[in-house]
This record gives sequence, C-alpha cells and structure tokens, in this order.
Amino acid sequence: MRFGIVTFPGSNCDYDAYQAVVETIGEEAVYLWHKDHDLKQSDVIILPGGFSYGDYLRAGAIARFSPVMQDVIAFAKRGGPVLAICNGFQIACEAGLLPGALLRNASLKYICEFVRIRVESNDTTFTNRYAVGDIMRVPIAHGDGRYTADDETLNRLEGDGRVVFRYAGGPADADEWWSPNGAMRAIAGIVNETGNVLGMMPHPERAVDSLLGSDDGLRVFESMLARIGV
Amino acid sequence: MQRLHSVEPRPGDPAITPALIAEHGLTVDEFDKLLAMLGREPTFTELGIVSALWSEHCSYKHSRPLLRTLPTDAPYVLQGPGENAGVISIGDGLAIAFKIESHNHPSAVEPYQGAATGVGGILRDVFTMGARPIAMLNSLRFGSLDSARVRYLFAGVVKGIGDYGNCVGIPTVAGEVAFDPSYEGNPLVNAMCVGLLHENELIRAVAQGVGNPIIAVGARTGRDGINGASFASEDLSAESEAKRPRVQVGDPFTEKLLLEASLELIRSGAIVAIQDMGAAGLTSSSAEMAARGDVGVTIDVTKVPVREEGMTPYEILLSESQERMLVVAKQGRENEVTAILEKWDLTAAVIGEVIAEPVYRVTEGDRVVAEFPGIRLVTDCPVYTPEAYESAEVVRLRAIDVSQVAELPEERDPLWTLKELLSSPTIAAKTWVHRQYDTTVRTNTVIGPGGDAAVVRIRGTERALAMKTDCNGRYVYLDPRVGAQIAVCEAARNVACTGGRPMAITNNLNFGNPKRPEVYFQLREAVRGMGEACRALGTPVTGGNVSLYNENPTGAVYPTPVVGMVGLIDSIAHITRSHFQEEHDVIVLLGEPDRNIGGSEYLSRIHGMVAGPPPACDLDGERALIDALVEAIQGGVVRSAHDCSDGGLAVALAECCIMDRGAQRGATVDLKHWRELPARALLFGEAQGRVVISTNMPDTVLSIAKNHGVPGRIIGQVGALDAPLHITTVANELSAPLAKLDEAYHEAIPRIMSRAAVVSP
Amino acid sequence: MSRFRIAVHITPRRGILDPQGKTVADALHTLGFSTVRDVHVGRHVIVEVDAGTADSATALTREMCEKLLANPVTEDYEIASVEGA
Amino acid sequence: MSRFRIAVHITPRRGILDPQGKTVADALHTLGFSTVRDVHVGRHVIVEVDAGTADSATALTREMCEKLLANPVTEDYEIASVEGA
Ligand SMILES: Nc1ncnc2c1ncn2[C@@H]1O[C@H](COP(=O)(O)OP(=O)(O)O)[C@@H](O)[C@H]1O
Ligand SMILES: [Mg+2]
Repeated sequence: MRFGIVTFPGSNCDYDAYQAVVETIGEEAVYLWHKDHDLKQSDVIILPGGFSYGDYLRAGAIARFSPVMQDVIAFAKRGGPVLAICNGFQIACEAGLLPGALLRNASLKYICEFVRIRVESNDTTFTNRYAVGDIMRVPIAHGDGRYTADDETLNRLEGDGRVVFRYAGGPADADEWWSPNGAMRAIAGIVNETGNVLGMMPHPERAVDSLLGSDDGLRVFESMLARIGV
Repeated sequence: MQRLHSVEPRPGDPAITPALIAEHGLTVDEFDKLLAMLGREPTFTELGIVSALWSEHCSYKHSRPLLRTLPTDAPYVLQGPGENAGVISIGDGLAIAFKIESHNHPSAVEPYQGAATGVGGILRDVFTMGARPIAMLNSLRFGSLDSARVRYLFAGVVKGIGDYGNCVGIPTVAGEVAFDPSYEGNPLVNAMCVGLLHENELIRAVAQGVGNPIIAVGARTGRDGINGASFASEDLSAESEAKRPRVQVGDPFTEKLLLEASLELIRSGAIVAIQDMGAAGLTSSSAEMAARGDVGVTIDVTKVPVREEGMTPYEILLSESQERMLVVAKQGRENEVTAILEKWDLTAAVIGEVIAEPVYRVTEGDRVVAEFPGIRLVTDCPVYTPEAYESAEVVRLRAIDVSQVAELPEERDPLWTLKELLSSPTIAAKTWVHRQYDTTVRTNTVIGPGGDAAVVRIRGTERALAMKTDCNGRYVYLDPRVGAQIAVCEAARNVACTGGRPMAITNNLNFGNPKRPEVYFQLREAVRGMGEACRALGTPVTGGNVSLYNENPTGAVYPTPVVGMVGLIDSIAHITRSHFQEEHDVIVLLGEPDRNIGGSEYLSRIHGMVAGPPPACDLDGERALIDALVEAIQGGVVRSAHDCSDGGLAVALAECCIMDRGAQRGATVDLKHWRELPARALLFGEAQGRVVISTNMPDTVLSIAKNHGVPGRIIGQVGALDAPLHITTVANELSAPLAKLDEAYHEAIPRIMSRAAVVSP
Repeated sequence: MSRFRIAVHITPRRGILDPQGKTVADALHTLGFSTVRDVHVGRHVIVEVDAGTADSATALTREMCEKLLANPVTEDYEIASVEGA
Repeated sequence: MSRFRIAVHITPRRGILDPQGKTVADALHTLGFSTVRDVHVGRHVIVEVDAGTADSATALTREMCEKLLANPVTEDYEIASVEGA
C-alpha cells in the first residue's frame, strides 16, 4: 500500500507522517511535490501539518490552489482516501473537501500539548481499529484549530455520525463542549459525506511510539491498512 | 604587494567629519588605525563597513583575549569556535552542530520581531554548517512581572520565539526564564539551536577558489536594520527609541524554504562555502568568508536583489534584512545553484567573485566605492583590555552575614515559605511559555520542556541527545568566577540527570558596558570560572556569543554567562525523568546540604535581599557526581533524577512530586540527619552538587556513589498518587497537600499573565 | 491601463466568536478606556492593480475576494475605497 | 454621551518587510491575477465608544492606537471613519 504525502512550501510534518507510515506499519510512503500534477499512484493521500505558505492570510487558504491539490481534490471526489492532519485539515476545509473552517484558537495563542480525544465513530476508513468511546492521548500543536461551522452544518455532521473525534477530559467542572482551542462542540475531527476524507487537528502521526509519550495514534494507520490495504 | 585604488567619494554621500565618525561609533584611535590601513581618507561606504566590522558585536574587541583562554579541545570536537557553529562528533559518522546567540537589544525595542529574528539567525548559523536543525532552546531574562511593560515584553518574546520556530518546524525543547529587577528595560533573549549532520557533509564558511562566483541567496535586501550591529554595541537609552526603524521583521516561511534549499545546495556539491548574512549583513559575511580563506573578493552592489528603489551601496552592504545567505559556488555550476533555489521559490543572484588579489573591493557598477587590504579589515580590528576591579558594593553585599537575617513570622510554617518559592516566577512552572512552542514536531522529543534537560533521540541509532541552558545571574553578580562555574555545573548536572554524559558547551556572555571597570571585572572573572569548570568537567567550549552593553538608565543587568550544554545518552533505554515514578521507591540525596543561604531565591523572594556569598562550587565533586549519576543511570538502577537548584532541596522535592500534572505522587522525607543545620538552610539553601534520586535499588545507587566519593543518603520514600508531601527536620515539620503545591507552582505565571493589557501582535 | 489602489475590509461574520476583538476590548478597559463598548478586528487589505477603469479594477478585486482573500464560511468582505494610484 | 463607531486602519510601515502582503501577492499572481502590482495586509479595527462629541471620540481612539492598537515600531495607523452608532 502506498501513502502519498504532499509537501507544500512550509509543510513541516510531512517528515513525521512519512516516518509514521514507514516505521510503524512498514508500508511505502512517497512525497508528492506541490508543483507536480502527480499523485504517483498513491492509495492514500496525507495532507500533513505545517504552515503552508506561512499560513499568511488564513491557514490553508493559499495551499488549496497548489497544482497538486487539483489532483487531490479529484482523487477525493473519486472516493480516494485522504487523511488531512492539522494544516492539512485547514487546507481541506479551504478546498471545500470538508465543511466549516478552522479559526484562530480562542486563547489567541498557539497551543502545543498532549490532549485527550474521544473516538466518536469507528465506522470509518481511519478509525475501524478503535472502539467508540476509546480515549486517545495525542499531541496538538496549532494556532488555528477552532473548528467553526453554522448550526445547520454542525447538526448535519452530528446527525450523520461524521464527528469522528472530540476533545475530552477538560477540567472536571468544564461544560460539555470543553476544548483547548474553543472548537465548536469540541470537534477535533470530522469526515466528509462519503467518509473518505478525514480532517483532524490532533496529530496521530506524532503518537505512534510510547517512547515519545503515546502510541494511541497508531491505530489510525492500522485502520487504513485494514480497510484499504492490498 | 597589494595596491589599493584611490577611491573617489561617491556623489551624494556625506563628507567624512568628526561628527560622522563619532556617529559610527569609531574612536579617534580607531579612525587613525583605519587611516593607516588605507593610507588615505575612507569613503562614506568604507566608514560604514569598518564601523560594522569593528563594532563590539562583530569584532569581540573587548572579549577576544578572554575568550582565547577557554578550553576548546576534545578528541570529538570537529569544529571549535570561529565558525558559524561548533561541531562535535557523536559516532557512527554523525555529528552535532550547535550554537547560542543573543538578540537582547532588538527584543528590548520590539519583543516579538526581536525574538523571532533571533531564532531565525541562530537557525541559519546551524544549517549553514550542513546540519539539519533538530532542536531549539532559549534562555530569557526579564524584569519583574509586576510591571505591565515587562509583561508585554515577556509575552511578545515568547510569542516571537514560538511563532518563528513553530513555523519552520523545529521543536523548542528546553530553556530557562528568570525574572529580576536588574533586567528591567534590558531583557535578555538568547536562542540556541542544535542540528544533526553527517560528518562528511560538514561545510565551513571559507571562501576559496579564484574565479568562483559569490551568490546572494534568499530574501531581497531592504532598508531594515541598517547598522544593527553597531546598535547592539551601545547602551540602551532614550535615543534607542529613535532608532526604531532599524527593527527587522522576520519571515519564518522564507526561512523554512531557505533551510531546505541550503541543505540541498550543500549536498549537491555545487558550492564551496555558505554563510548567513547576519549582523552587518553582506559586509560581515563577505569579509569574514574572505578572511577565513585568505582570499580577496569583489562585490558589485548593483547586482544585489533589492526590495526598495534607490538603495545606496552603504545601505545594501549594511542592511540586516533577514533570511539571506551568501554562497560561494563552484565556477561553472551557477546554474545548478539557481535551479535548486528556484525549486524552493527563492532567488539567487551572482554578485561578485573570489579574486587572487588580496583586497576586499565593493563596486557600484564600474565605480569602486570601497576597497580594503583584504583580511586586515578583519584582523586589524583593535583589541582592548580595559581596567578591571571589583565593585565595592558587591564586595560589601557578599560580606553580609545572611545567617543573621531574622525570619518572618509567617516562616514559622515552612509550607508558607515553600509555596512562596514555588510561586516565584523564576521557579514556577513555565508551561505558560512552552505551551506556545511546538515541542513534538519531527517526532524525536523524548523529554520536552518540564524535565531537567531535554532529550531528543537520534533516529536510526540507539542514542539520544540531552541538552539544557542554564545560568544563575544572581550568583554571578555576587561572585562572577564561582557563579560562572556553577552555570556550567548546573547545565552538566541537568544533562546527567536524564542519563546524558555532558560533552561540550556553547555560551552566551551577557554583560554590561565593558568600559566600566566593575563590568570588565565581572566578564574577566566569569570567563575564568567558566573555563575552569569546563576543564574540570571535560566539556570544551565550541562556540558562543558575546553581548555587551546590556544596560539601562539604572545600571547594568546581572552578569549572565548563559551555558548551553549538550550531552550524549548511550541508550534510549536509560533515559531518565525528573519526577517520581513509583510508589515505595526510595528517595536518595546525592551530595550534601550546607548552612549557606547566600544568593538564594529564598533570600531574594522572602527577604528582598541579594547578599552573602553564593553557594560554593566544588569542581571535582561535581565531576564525581556526574560520573556517579551517569553510571547509576546506565546501570538501570535510577527511576528518576532531579537536580537541586533555585529554591533548594524542598523545592526540588516538591517538583519531583508535582511536575507532571498527569501523575503527581507524594513523598515522605526525613532530614533529621542534618541536625546541625538551620532548617531554612536545609530546606531552601542552594548548596550545589546535589541530586534527588528515586530508586528501587538504593544499595546499588549508594555503592556507586561511594565508589566515586560522592556523599549519598536515603532520605525518604515515594508515596501514592496524590498523597501529600511530608518533610521532617529536627526543627520543624512540613506537610503539604499536593493540590496546594500544584496551585502555587503551576498557576503562578498564568495568573500573572491573565492580567490584561498584554496584547501582542 | 492605470494603477488603482483598492482597500478591502474583511471582517468576521456577525455571530461568530471574535476573541481578538474581545481581548482588545478587555485590554483597553484595563488601560482605563472605560467608555469602550465593543471592538471588532478584521483585515484591511490593500491591493494595487493595473486596470483600464476603476470599475474593472473593482470587479477584479471582488473576484480576488471571492476566490482567496475572504473565507465565505466565516467572513464578510467589502470594498472600502478605490483610488487612482 | 453618545455612541460612536470608529474605524481604524493599521498597516505595516512602508519599508518594513511585509511577508504577508508579499505572499498574498504571489498567490494572486499564481491564480492568474497578473495585473496585481502589490498587496499589503493590515488590520481593520472597529471601536465602539461612548463620548460627548465625535472629536473627543476620535481623540480617544487616537490615544488607544498610540497605547495599544498599533505597534509603534512597525505599524502606521489612520482613523478611517467616525460615525454615530
Ligand atoms: N524558555 C523556555 N523554553 C522552553 N522550556 C523552558 C523554558 N524555560 C524553562 N523551560 C523548561 O522548564 C523546566 C525547568 O527549567 P529550569 O527552572 O531552568 O530547571 P533547572 O532549575 O532544573 O535548570 C526545564 O525543563 C526547562 O527546559
Ligand atoms: Mg534542574
């Protein structure tokens, strides 16, 4: 199985995603250059974290116009699996692959820490190796992670079971929707209508080795292998 | 014999007057030296060039003779001081490049951009050695957080460091922050970068090969930061305000592209040298590369890509626009260079070439605007050894018998004192700071901020690097020689606590105006102490930076020689953390407390006093402690290790209990053995050479300690999750619910910083 | 062809949390500006563009806003001014 | 006392690097807006304040800019409009 990892100018988690694929599930990974119209016959596309184009203007706004993104969009429309992490999630929203937007964290500060997220749906290409309700310990590292959409969209996402991850484990007295960045309804990750595009702010690729604090993200990769693997 | 052109003044340039010379920071003697070197009047452009190159910042004219006394050798040192960064071998054909640098003055004027561009500069110093940056550290000093201006500076600096490093994608893994009124108005912002390279990809910034083209790479040159190097060589004053337009703005996005492009360039073999255009921009990078290679260069400023119209040669040469590099390529391979830069959407322009004639020549098209006798431009720089004597005030303070200081009524409850210390911003958790730093990108961070030292694994090997910055400026103020020794030892101890064998240091000497005898005394003695400690520990100095003139209207900052230590951990299996791990583990104290409370955080925070002699430093004892610690950790018998520093033993114990908010454990500790010592010295004194260990094999730990001649004693036992911390001395008893300690330690800085009116850009 | 200088205001859509506006308002209160009632922070983008007429420059800028400058999900935009430059 | 609504433009000072503006201009070129010559990105701040007169509201806002809203080292500000609200 081949994972294609897009490198935009300013991507900086492309390497982390690459290592996660190669070191943990032993599958093939290739970098995809933003200027090329070439997905190199990848079975899965990863849009990695980072600061594409410096995230100047708005996170992800410029990257969505990269040549390679036109191919990624077509790939996704054909049902190809796309894992969009952090800046990748922002790009996927800007590109219209996922609904909503990711705005500046409510604290106006960049936040890097391990957080706990809850698996809300395991009926996806990316989470079938988890049980609903599993709590994962995963790092976040972002300045613009406040998921925002209108009520209608939010209700639809919930109704269709497309909220895949939610932030969990805020302070005991926090309200139901506690999130580190102010995300609406504590949303940390969603899938598109057809279930083949997952966007998430936390970094599963940084949680694949207990030496580094957690391997709770490993099953995201194993799930993909189980569902798509050849 | 070289023959200099007679260089005509450029139309429109100001005439050389005594006032202009003074404005450029040259003394009468220095100007005479320049006249002698040229054999004629300098042009305006030449005056600018010399002003920059002979500024303190570029020339080290007040520190060079002192720096020469530092030890720089070890079998594993591949590159000592004098290059963009030092390099040490770590085996397997791998090496580490690392260096620290200050951006104090720019950060005082514009904290966000000042700190951000500081990070950018040190990153470039490391990747121009052919190394991929793998970790960032920093060392910060501010005035008291009670001031809104200080909170603004603190918030801006932290955000600047974070935004830049985060965007480039290098984890910021360790650092230190201390607050003291002496830094009011003149914060210290030191940033350190560590990079990894293959030994055979090491490249030096040495211009070579007559006919080789010189290429400007990266961002365009604008009018920002013109004469920044001279600016960093003056006291801060109201006039600095007027110098504001000199502030430079960083573009981390371009830096990331430049990083990738530079590493690709180096690997391509198409270039012979590469250097950052840092302080004094094009001038210093070209002059230094030429001097190192003992060659001449010629540069045509009209070829330099500029951002603004009508820039003069003077401006182009002295601009400190960020994210630029100077490259010497191999003749005939210019197109390869250009192609690599184009791939990363960056520009490259041939602006000059290496020449046989030993001159440094700048032209504007056909007109020569500056010409110097080659390397003399760099080597003729004046060197000063000013008068030095110790400040009478410091002598007086040190002589005060601080043991006589009366205890406050509140101190009858040692828990009160402990909470006061834990909530002192200098001691309190710095999570507010490093939560704004990406600490986990590149997926190698085993221990990030919050431990003793940071640990970053080396992929593809069994090993890891440990690293930390340290310095207690108060100790250095009270006794520069001892204080600097302690800075080295504390950094080494922190590294050893994680299992790392200390290998080498980089250092940043932050001092006041060296023309004042009291300040030059501090500098001289601190360098002496640092050298002694480095020799004793076998950790050579591979590079560093000197930042002088850190003063404000009320005087100099504390002398602050920051040490950045790197060490090697042989096996990732033995990486050790600071906080208690398992119930029933035995707590062992290595090292001995003593009765001195001089120079302590206790005296400063509780009694508002900076006095007494600082803790003593026993270099042989420190060496033995580190050997014992590393041996015990490698033997797999240590479950946690944390060194005693600010706040003493009680604070160290509390930190072992509460540092990790995910799993806080209590402890029961008995210190009655030391019945002679006053309780406050035992609990809060800052005797050096001490480490708190937890272990399930105390006998082995104690026998290893004994073999190394290190005092060791069992002092207690680790408790259950959320059990209290209980400490008994002959004189008193301290019983602390962890929630109280947690609140004091973890909420102190967030609470202060939530006072509004801190809006950073 | 002449040069036009067009200013665009891009503002967070009403109803969407504006933490920046709120933080600035709080800070202003702390500084003693007690009569401040509300603050909103948006972007002020200046585009210099060559075009035949002011109208075509405006139309072009509008297109830039739709495509890139504003996020249709969360932001509103408005052409604030058009000047010959 | 009446309520005023004051718009302030805060822009990167001329001559100081504006990486944001440059990146947006490059992006617009890539999108085919080839006649774009230059872009600057600043902030558009709207302050609602109670004051006796429009003049005093303006003076107050100017003070806010000096003290907090604009970075005196890198930015210029301009009061763009004052309206009764
Ligand atoms: N500016 C900073 N950036 C990153 N980490 C920091 C910073 N300041 C402190 N830390 C982290 O907080 C912890 C405590 O630091 P410090 O008080 O200097 O420890 P010690 O006294 O043991 O040297 C360390 O893990 C350190 O790396
Ligand atoms: Mg320590």
